[in-house]
Amino acid sequence: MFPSRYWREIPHRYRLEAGKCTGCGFVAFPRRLVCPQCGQREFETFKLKGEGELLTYTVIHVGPSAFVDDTPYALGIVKMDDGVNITAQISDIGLDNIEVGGRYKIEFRKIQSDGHSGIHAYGYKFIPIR
Amino acid sequence: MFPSRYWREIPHRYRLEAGKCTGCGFVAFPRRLVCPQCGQREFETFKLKGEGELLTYTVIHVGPSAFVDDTPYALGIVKMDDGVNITAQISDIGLDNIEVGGRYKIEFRKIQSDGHSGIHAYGYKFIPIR
Amino acid sequence: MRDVAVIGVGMNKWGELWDMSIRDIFTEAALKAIDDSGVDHIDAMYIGCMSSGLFVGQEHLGSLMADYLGQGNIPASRVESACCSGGLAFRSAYMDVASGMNDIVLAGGVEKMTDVGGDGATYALATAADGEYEVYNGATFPGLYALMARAHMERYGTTRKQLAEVAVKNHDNGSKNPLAQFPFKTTVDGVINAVMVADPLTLMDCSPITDGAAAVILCPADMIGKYKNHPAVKIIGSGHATDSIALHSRDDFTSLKATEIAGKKALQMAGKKLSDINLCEVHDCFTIAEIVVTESLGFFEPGQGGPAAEAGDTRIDGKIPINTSGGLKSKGHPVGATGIAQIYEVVSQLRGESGERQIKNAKVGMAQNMGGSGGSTLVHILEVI
Amino acid sequence: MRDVAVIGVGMNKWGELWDMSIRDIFTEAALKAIDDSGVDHIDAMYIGCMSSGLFVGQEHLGSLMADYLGQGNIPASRVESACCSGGLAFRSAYMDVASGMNDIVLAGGVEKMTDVGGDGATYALATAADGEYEVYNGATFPGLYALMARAHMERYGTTRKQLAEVAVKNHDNGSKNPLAQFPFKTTVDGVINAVMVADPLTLMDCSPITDGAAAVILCPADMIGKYKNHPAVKIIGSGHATDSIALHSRDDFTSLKATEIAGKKALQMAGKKLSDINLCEVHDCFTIAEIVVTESLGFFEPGQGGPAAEAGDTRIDGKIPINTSGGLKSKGHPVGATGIAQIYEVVSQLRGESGERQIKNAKVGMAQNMGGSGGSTLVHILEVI
Ligand SMILES: [Zn+2]
Ligand SMILES: [Zn+2]
Repeated sequence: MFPSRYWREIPHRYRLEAGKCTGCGFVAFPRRLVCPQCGQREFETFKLKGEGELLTYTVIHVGPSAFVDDTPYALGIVKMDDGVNITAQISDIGLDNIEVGGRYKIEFRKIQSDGHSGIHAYGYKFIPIR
Repeated sequence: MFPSRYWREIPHRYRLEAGKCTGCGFVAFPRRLVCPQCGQREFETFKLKGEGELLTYTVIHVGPSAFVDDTPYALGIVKMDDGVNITAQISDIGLDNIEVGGRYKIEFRKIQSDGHSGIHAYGYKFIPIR
Repeated sequence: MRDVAVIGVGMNKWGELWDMSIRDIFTEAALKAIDDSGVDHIDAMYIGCMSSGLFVGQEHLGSLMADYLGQGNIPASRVESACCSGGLAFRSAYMDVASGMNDIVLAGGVEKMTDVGGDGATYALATAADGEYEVYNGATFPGLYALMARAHMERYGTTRKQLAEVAVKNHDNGSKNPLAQFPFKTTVDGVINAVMVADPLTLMDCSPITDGAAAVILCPADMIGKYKNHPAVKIIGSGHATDSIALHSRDDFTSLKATEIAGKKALQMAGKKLSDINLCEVHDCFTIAEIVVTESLGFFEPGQGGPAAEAGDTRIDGKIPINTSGGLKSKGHPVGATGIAQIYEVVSQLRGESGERQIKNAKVGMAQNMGGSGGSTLVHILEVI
Repeated sequence: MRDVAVIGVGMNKWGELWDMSIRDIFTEAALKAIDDSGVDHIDAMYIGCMSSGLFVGQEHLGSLMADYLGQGNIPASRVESACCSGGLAFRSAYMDVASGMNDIVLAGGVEKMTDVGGDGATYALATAADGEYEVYNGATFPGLYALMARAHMERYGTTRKQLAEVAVKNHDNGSKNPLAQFPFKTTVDGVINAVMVADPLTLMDCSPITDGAAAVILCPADMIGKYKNHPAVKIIGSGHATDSIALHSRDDFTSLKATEIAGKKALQMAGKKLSDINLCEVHDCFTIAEIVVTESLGFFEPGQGGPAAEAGDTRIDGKIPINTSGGLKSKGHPVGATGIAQIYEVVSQLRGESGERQIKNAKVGMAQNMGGSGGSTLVHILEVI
């Protein structure tokens, strides 16, 4: 893991801060310097509400070393009600109960443990809304 | 360090095996598939005698992590009497006594220790001929 | 732009090449291409390689490979676009010759993937995806393609069996390719019951980890008279397009926009219709990829790629033979080399030199090479003259 | 080949850009170049980057940067030739436009080097040398250039003071460059008495570790009428050559053959003599490099590079101004970006927009960008029209 890189992404990962284009309303997560939709370069900080619908998912049985203790784990793409898609792990639900179209919210969780020193890295996961 | 890569280079590093072009006599260290001098592709195994003259050298004060315990260490290029140049560390001589033009022979030595497991990697160093 | 022809192709036997360094693997294939073409020198060289930095701790392959190929001080460039680095090398060489800068240009691809362990390879390959917003959260490449597979199944009713048919067909073809890494045959049950990697994809839906290289020689079409070892093959279309690096940033996970655009560009440039294409090599890094790609190129309607694979339409004797070489699945997938090996197959087929897997009357062939989860794609069309 | 012009240049302030990701660093410079040119879109893009794989764990920059630049599904390629990846991106974009494939093409370079620590950076940079036969035995980049320095001193009597003069001059120039990472001035004593890195080179003989990017916009010369924000600058010469990756494989350690060949090719293509060149940006990754390069390009006789530096011949007001930008030494050296930043400087000077460091009557400028210990080199010549 790269410490300064981790630190740099905290506003996105810890606080779900996106950017909303002041020109056309396009929501960029992470924030961008230029809007891919209208070409404008001004964005206002926009905190994602963090709820949405599962578009697709998989259960990963063979994972990278940072996730090897977590396998099998579910990974999905949720279309946020705010209009942006996010990839994250799906948690707090039986792997057999996940269904495309289900409603999920984002929660702050531990994502991975790094190497021998076991430093934890945090971020968001999808949790089912019941 | 990459174990299979290390293993693959053993004939060069442990036994100083070069290739001699059967077309023009060009000595390739490491061995090559095609002669850069005449374009032929047949080489016979040729063991370097391992003696030659120092063409240039430096003393490295800031080294990579694998060599950090060795700094300052001398590194040089020796023109082997067999007609090929080699880069290696210069050992068994005071750093102030190294001179361009000096005669050196190759000896098999420990080159570096890798990471936490401390596996040793071996190869050749230049030793002064007195 | 000058017309450009491919006058030589070379490739080595792919697999776990323990006793060969990356420099030897590349050089071996490059020498085969040079021999095949009959040229006595090359003027410039392009090398596709995804990540020799992470796989073997060596960048600067332009200098290294020009050195070990013994071609003097020629211009030599390394290009990278993840798993379509080879296709990019081919396009770069094509533009070089087309521009008039150089005449005899080698386009090669190489990857040495087995010097690191499986985990190192997983890490290196994942750098083709969005490091911060996919990989950080646990995404793997099989995982990303599994997300596409699930979306495709939900939307079109694509079945587990249809995915498996792709692997069965490609191993059938690969069993006739003496250079393939895994020339064994398999069955639908064999694919479905293999170890699960990322649901619904099993190990047998995935292309393997491979060491290997391939190379081709290009020259201006008006110089081919000098090199007539084989029927001459012209490059008539080249398309290159990108898409968002993160799968989730796309509107649709069941099609591949970069492939769609690159395919259309290549056809337009070639002045051909899809029905003129006699064979196509596609980037089947996973079985679902072949299904989606054949749809995005337009060979089948959206959702019809699975049924077509099941019906045998993509077999060597089918309506449109796909991956006669065995594809990435059976032939192997040394990522930087794959795009050039596709050109190798298309040229061999167009020349009528593909032996047991030769298709009949091959006049026009296509190759589609893709990076990451579809974030970049190269499509080329070649015609025998 | 079509004639090609540079119609826009952009670069950000270089340094340790802790709060910026590689995608933002590149995008910022690219947007500046687009604004400078006045184009409303780009057709294709080339990105020079040495090792985003090792520096930030991210390959596939073509897809990533096209995505974040918001230019749709354009063809976008990453090219690599170690520390001359930027020069290679420029040449690739040039050939693309010259061939007729695309009209408005962006050539950019980027490196994000400070996400890893010093040791990680040393490892990544060393992948530009021969991993098995140089780095394995303890070679570092300062070490390789120190080997050249010693050879040059032994053969020609080049002095420690002459090396230092290069750093003093480049920091003088850099102090007038608002985008430079280290715009402070230094002295001969300051250089000689700095911490020893690889004898005879001290820390002040070495270019730094830098985050940064630069970008330029190319178009066919017959389209420049549409974009007249600035005087138009034409690309009149391009040379590219390689040499052995290992320093020890060369016949001579006191000259750089790839630079010699690339320089001659570029001059020949441009139809110019060396005396026509009004300024030159060279690859001063170490002070000795500037001395050897100015000799290998032919500005000075072999062995006269040191005395010339001492005499002030290479200062802004000297016979041939070298590195008016401050060079890699003072401006910084984000390896993939350096070659494009050289073009930025040459274009700015030819346009007469270099402010405090502007030289008089600059009509023709040259840029020399080098990879590894000289295993690859790009030379470009530009002329204001
Ligand atoms: Zn907008
Ligand atoms: Zn020979």
